[in-house]
Amino acid sequence: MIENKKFQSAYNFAFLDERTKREIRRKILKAIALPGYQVPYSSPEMPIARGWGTGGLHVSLAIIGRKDVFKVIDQGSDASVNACSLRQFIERMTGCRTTVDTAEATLIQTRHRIPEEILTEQQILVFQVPQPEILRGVERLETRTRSMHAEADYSKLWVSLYEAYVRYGSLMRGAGYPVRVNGRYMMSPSPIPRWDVPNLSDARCLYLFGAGREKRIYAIPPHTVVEPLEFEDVRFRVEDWGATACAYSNARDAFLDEIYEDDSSRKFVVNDSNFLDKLRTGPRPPQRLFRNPQ
Amino acid sequence: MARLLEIRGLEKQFLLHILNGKRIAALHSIDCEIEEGEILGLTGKSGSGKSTLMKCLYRTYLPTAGQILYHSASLGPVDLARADEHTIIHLRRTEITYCSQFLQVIPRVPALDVVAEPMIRRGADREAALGRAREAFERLGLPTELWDAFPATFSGGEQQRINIARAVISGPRFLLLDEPTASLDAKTKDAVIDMILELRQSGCSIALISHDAHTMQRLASRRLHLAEGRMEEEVHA
Amino acid sequence: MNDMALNSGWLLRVRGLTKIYGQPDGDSIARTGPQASTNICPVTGAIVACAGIDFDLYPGEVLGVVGESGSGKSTLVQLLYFDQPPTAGSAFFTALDNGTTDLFTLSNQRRRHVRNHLLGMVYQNPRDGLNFNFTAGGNIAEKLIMAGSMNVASIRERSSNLLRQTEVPVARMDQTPRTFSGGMQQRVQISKAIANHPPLLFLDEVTSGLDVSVQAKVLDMIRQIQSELGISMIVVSHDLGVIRMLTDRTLVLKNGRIVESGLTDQILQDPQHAYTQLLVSSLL
Amino acid sequence: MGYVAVKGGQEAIANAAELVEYYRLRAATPPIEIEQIRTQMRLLVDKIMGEGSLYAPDHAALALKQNEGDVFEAAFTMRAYRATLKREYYSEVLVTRDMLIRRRISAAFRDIPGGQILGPTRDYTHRLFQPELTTESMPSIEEFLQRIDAHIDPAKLTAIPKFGKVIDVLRAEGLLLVRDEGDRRVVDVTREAIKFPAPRSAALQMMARAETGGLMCLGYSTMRGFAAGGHGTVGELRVGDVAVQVKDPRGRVRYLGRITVTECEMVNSSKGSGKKGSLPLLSVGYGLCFGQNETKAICMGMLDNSLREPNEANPANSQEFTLYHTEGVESYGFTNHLKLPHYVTFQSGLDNLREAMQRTLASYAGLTVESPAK
Repeated sequence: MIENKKFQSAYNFAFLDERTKREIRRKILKAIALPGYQVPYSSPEMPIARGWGTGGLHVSLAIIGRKDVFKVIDQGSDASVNACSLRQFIERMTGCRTTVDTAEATLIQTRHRIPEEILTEQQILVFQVPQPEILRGVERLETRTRSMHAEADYSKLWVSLYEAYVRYGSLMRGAGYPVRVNGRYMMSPSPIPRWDVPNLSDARCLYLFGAGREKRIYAIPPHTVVEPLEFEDVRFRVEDWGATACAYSNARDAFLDEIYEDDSSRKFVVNDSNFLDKLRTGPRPPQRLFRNPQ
Repeated sequence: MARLLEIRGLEKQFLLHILNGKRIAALHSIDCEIEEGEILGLTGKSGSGKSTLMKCLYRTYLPTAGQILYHSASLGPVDLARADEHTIIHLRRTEITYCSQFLQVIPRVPALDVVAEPMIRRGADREAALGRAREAFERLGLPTELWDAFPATFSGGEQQRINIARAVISGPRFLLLDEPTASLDAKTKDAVIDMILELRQSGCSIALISHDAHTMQRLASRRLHLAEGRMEEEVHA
Repeated sequence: MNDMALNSGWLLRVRGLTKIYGQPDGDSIARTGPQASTNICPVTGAIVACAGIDFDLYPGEVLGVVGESGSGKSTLVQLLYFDQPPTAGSAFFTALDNGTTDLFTLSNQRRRHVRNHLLGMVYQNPRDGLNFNFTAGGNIAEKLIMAGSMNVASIRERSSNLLRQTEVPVARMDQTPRTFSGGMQQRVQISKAIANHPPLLFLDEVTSGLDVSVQAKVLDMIRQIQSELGISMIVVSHDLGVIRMLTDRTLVLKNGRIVESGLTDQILQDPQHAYTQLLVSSLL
Repeated sequence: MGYVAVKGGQEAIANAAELVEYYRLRAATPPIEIEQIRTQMRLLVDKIMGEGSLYAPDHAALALKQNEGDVFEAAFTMRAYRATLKREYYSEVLVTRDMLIRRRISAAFRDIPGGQILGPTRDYTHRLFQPELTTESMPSIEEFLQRIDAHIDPAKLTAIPKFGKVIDVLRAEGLLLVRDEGDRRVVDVTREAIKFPAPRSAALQMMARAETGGLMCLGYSTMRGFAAGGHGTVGELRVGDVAVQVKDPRGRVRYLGRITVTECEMVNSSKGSGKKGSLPLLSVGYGLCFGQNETKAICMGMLDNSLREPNEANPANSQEFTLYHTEGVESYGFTNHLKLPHYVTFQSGLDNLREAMQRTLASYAGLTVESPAK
């Protein structure tokens, strides 16, 4: 018979062993030194599945310290199931304090959103990235995309934007809008909505991106210029809800979710759950807003 | 009169590898000169070497020995027998024109464009060149419905008029004329002869082959007779 | 036509250009060539696609390269267009650093710059020169974007002009060339190749896959573009008719070597080399 | 407010976890013991150890039990656990020539030096249901075991024969292609991301960890004309135990224990070296995996051959295609992530589509469409 203790083992602080953490930290430093460049890293298996945020988790666990205050959002919400599962895991593996308050958190892991509230020099935002390669849509082979990045050969990406415009009258890129970082690398900002893209540029906080399945880490350091791809005469635009306001806060100028009730009626609600809470209970938190060109 | 061309000891042999190295001697020690503004008529039976000499002057044939000293307006003296190909191309585009009785053009270019092309190549304005081409067609009596048609479909006489017009309006300094009037009626023949004389007036030198006595009579200021690849006598008109 | 340029010297100077596939030894070049009637080294099996190719191309000049298949003529332009690296040799191009830099020593990035700005290539198979996942206009846009055009309206205007110039109906600009006839695909390829006004254009057997009637149309167009833009061209063809119509000067290749070069009419009417005589006699 | 309920997620997760546990147990049958799984589900345990890339039969059995027999989940649990373990040593090279052999066959020759040893296999068993197993009992099992014991000659148990390899015969005759392997670095794919072209060591590691079914799919494709090389022949297939040894810090080689592995040498004809006059020598593709998993070892051997002849046109000739897409834990995870909410990304795309639709409609007959959002 096997002994039950065989399955008991103590985990290191933040789950990853120290050597793995060191490796990931080295790759993070390299990523910060080369803004927008995808750095390959070991990407060990995690107890959560590939595609469920392993890359973000690697980055978060490699840099988290005992004093950090942690926040996880998924699709803008602290309470969605995957955010809960990740938060619980990090809590168990670190004992760190967690929060839903954007301003209070020192480390925020996110899937598909940047918080509406301005992030500061004291904060790091870690993105979970499903597909780090912005060129994948125009070139399926990794060997080619790597040399395209090396040679700054982005014409195929531009042509794909041009073709979308020709066919549909707009650039037709939804989430994951391609951006150029620091005038050099084209980068996928992870599938954040276009609404969030302007917030990548000249930010006060550090942005880190982890793509677990594809084993890549990349970064946007504070105060880096990040430009969405656009033509001189066909400009980047963020999502536009016109005069629609949030059903709960009556607020505009925030990313809105479209919600269907059981009776099929529809309403719009501010997506960022903590931002919505703050709108309903106190003064509007500081926010950076982008206006579409006329 | 200044000298345009001096030919010294010109030889041409064809070495036919595909006929087991057979050699055919086509020209033997040709010596002659052409002065500026002169029309030199070449006479002789078929196969006497007239066309071979013309092609050697144009470098379509590579001379086997001898010298063809051409006094170029832009490059000074050039030995056409040995000059590098870029120099020959340059001279063909700017000074020397060859006009044969056969037309070789790309099938789908309209007659006016075929004629205007060398003039445009020499830097003329497109409209001006087309104007000159129309003028030439009128003088040569080419029916207007053919002006925009494709010369590949034309009769022999029509094609020949295209060739003459093309050569004349390009304004050559030295013109090689191979049977310019062979398939033309008397009226057109005279029009051609008039145009060539006008060209000569403007200072152009011409080497001419023609089996037509009338053409030779009216045009050649001097004649050179060839027989079996040798120069026999000079006949002054 | 710019005669001053013609007099001022060469545009492209190629020296000792050599491409060998496989594993040659020191004597593989000596064991191959026209005198051996093969380009395959009998000892090592290496294929000497071309060796010791020297020539100068002048501005505005159209150079023909003729030879049977396997003579190395396509390899020659593929090497110059960076489609594959040469085994040896150099090429200088006055459009780049005034002709002081050997093209084959450039970094990948600079090579792409040269390809995009200074060279054009039209392949025998339109699939090699066009991306069939993009529209005809998109294919041209790619070239224009690579050269820095970032304005959709001007990209579209320039693309339509190019298509018009190459007689492709502008109405089909936003369709993929997949659905076009072979002749039309070839004309789109030519539009793309000349989009950035390259001073030098390579044409590799561009009419070989086309019907005779379509061939004539494409050849006309090439000639017209040449005389209007004064582009220098290297025209590779096994078809002496194409060479006669398009070129001023011709190189004759056999088993990877130049056996004869000269004015095109001289090559066709007074060929000197036994091989050229054979080639010409089979045409006439 | 439905799905985005701000405080509901935590509770839902807990309930879901409890509910799935309930589904495992609700029939209230006697619990399956770990040891039973490890011994009676031997081949499944072997497969999970291979795909989980951790040689730990008890852990594999537990993983199977807690995941209700889901092989993907079980391998995944093994990998996640494995990632927490320290790598103190890399083992010395396994000497499979010294394998304690249970099964050893060659399809290339009728007989081989040392003989064909069929060993434990169902290859030649008719695939008919065995209803007697539904009433299997301890007495029936004991009776079976006594019968087997009676056949065993104790003297033979002490003699451990060693066998030469079948490919040694071919090599001695000069029939094997010596490939220029180029990149001979030994990398650890669990410590650094694979880069292409990958050294052979990385490709073999990836395949040893790959999902068996995926590997089989691509291995099979090579035989159906989707890769150069064709059918191939099992030069030798061995199943048995090998010693695992490591060097201690003082450099002494220490014996850690034995593991069961399956090893396969697939023999294919090649195009030769490409040199003039070269022969189409035989190329050997190598497969090795944990436990007894012959399908996997064979497919790995086939793919080792095809991957060394790169050709993007065929999945099985492309390292990128083969190695990325047979990685079971990754493909399983990403496929299942489609269940996660995507309403923000979806909204972002919807916005474009609606605008485009409006423009299109407006271009017909000057209509405008009222957008509820505006």
